[in-house]
Amino acid sequence: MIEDGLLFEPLAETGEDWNAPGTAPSGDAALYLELDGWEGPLDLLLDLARRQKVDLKAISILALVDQYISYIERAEALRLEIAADYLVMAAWLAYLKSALLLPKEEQEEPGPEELALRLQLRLQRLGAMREAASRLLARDRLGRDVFARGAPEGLRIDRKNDWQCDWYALVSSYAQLKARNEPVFHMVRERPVMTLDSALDRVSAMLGVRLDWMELREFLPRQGDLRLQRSALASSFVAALELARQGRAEIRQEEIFGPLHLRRVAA
Amino acid sequence: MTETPDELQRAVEATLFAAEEPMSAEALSQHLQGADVGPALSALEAHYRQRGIRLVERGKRWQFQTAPDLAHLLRREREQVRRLSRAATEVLAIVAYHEPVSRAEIEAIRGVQTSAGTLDVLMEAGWVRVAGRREVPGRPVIYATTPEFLSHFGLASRRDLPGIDELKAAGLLDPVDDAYDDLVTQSSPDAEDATEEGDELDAAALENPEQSA
Amino acid sequence: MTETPDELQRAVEATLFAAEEPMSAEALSQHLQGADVGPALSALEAHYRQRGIRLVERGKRWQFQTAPDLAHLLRREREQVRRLSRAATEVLAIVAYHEPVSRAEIEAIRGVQTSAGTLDVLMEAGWVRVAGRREVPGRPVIYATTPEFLSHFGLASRRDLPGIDELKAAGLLDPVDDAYDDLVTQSSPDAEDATEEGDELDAAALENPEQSA
Repeated sequence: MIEDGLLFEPLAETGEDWNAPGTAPSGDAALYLELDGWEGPLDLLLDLARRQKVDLKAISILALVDQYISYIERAEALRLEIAADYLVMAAWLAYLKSALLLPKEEQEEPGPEELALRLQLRLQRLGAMREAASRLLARDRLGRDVFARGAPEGLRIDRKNDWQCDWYALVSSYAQLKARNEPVFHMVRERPVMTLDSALDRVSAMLGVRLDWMELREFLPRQGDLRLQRSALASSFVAALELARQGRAEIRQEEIFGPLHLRRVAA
Repeated sequence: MTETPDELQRAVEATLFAAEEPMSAEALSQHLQGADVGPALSALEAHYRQRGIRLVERGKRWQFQTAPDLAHLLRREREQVRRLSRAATEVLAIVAYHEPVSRAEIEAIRGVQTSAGTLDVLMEAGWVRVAGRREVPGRPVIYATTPEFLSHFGLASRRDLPGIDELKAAGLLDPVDDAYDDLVTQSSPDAEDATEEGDELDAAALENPEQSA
Repeated sequence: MTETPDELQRAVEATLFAAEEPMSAEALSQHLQGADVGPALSALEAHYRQRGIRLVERGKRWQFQTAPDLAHLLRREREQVRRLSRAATEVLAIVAYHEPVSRAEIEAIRGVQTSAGTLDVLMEAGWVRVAGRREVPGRPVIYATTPEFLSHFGLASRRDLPGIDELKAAGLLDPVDDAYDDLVTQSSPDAEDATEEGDELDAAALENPEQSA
């Protein structure tokens, strides 16, 4: 297949038979317009190859190169922005041709045969897709050759909702609503407390009895509600601070968070 | 009915099928190079008489259409099971406990605006109906529950709805927030008096069904 | 051909006739209360084979359409079919025969950049869709054809693409690199045999061309 595929002999009769797609040769001025008509250099190459009127497998790469380069050279009015790709391809093909003509031992990797074969494979693939596209377009197409119903009634699906809710959801929702919307009363429970006044009385009375240091806790009631004891602690502490401020007592603490001691200031 | 349609029948059949509007015999004939389409139309009409589609003539114009006994196929209802949203459930509960009730009253009880769609859903479900208008300025529409509501929820009457005390006893008031509920529970005896005094007799009775029973 | 259609056939016939879009057997069945529509579809397909309209399956979806041999009678004055540029036609063919395929792969075959507009045109026509991304570096978007593509071009499935078996067998849907490697590693006469040996294998591979590549 490789040997079949690369006929290095240029085919004599292919020289003048490959003008632009579907146009008669009408002078070089037409050529630049024709480049617009190609879908890129590969497309042009494929078209030139087709004009060899042989199977793509049996294409002459050398002849193709000559045809391509000659075509590009004749397209004098090339618009550069369109032509750049074509010129790159032309340069590459010129390189390929010279490599193919060189003695084999002087060649680098990849060898020109490989490059030529790859080019041929690409052309085959593009050719296959071009062929497939035209066969696809020639099918019986809906809206051109075959037609759907012109005025279908249409199927309508009316969605109906089957709403679900159960007794529990209903009732608990009402309960939550009630709970949420009850007016909120802030009530402070009546709690056993020792007022600051009574703490002041109590602490100053006890200071009067004792002369040396006493721990604050010794001023507190020993029994009763825990909440009352806590209240008494707080009140007695504030009472002690008040007595110290008035100069009637001294406060001492050995360490942070240590026990708090106080004693009467001798008047 | 045995037939292989002839070419003219096939042509008429395809032309009428693809046509965007009914076609008269004349128009058909013109479309088909002046062919005499009468026999073809008759044959097709007969052929389709047993089928799911018919070839019919309406005002001298021919068209295919669905067989009348299958018209229901063109319109299908699809039931979709959907759970009522929380908002809709609340509104339903308010209507049930306080009916008849206006939208403004529902909003006052819920403490939030209620979209019209919510009441629509409840009416679509068949559980709530418009029960007239309240004879106050603006004559607002008032809503009430339906017999379907009672049967859906398995209630003989609205008096079967549990009262607020029963809800409490069942612990239905608890789950929101314990600390918050503690406060509510402690304050509720007073609160109920306060909120109920202005209510309609009906609603008040519902709150304590055991008293009214 | 003698037949009186049974009720299910009539229902399937009426439904597909009225439908605005092709319907899958599943959608039909769902529309007809879960009926097994397979036998009815086969019977209808056979019944209509001789007529001016056909029942055809396109990409697993069923539709009625006019018989192709009547095209000359039905062509309208206005062209309903979008005219595709040559580039768009080629890209469409490449997507159809190679799907799923990335833009880079399309460009490798065509040897030119594909303007974004070309794929847009095909997607707008509803024939090509984005079919995800290929899990390779860069995660390129890959494209595939749609059921509408099959419908439009009268293909029951992608296996009906003209010449796809031959192209597959000849290795013409494989990338150049693979084809080259095949040619180089195998002696050339065997290479052709090797690619032709398993038609079924190839057809299966078509479903997932990236696996076969």
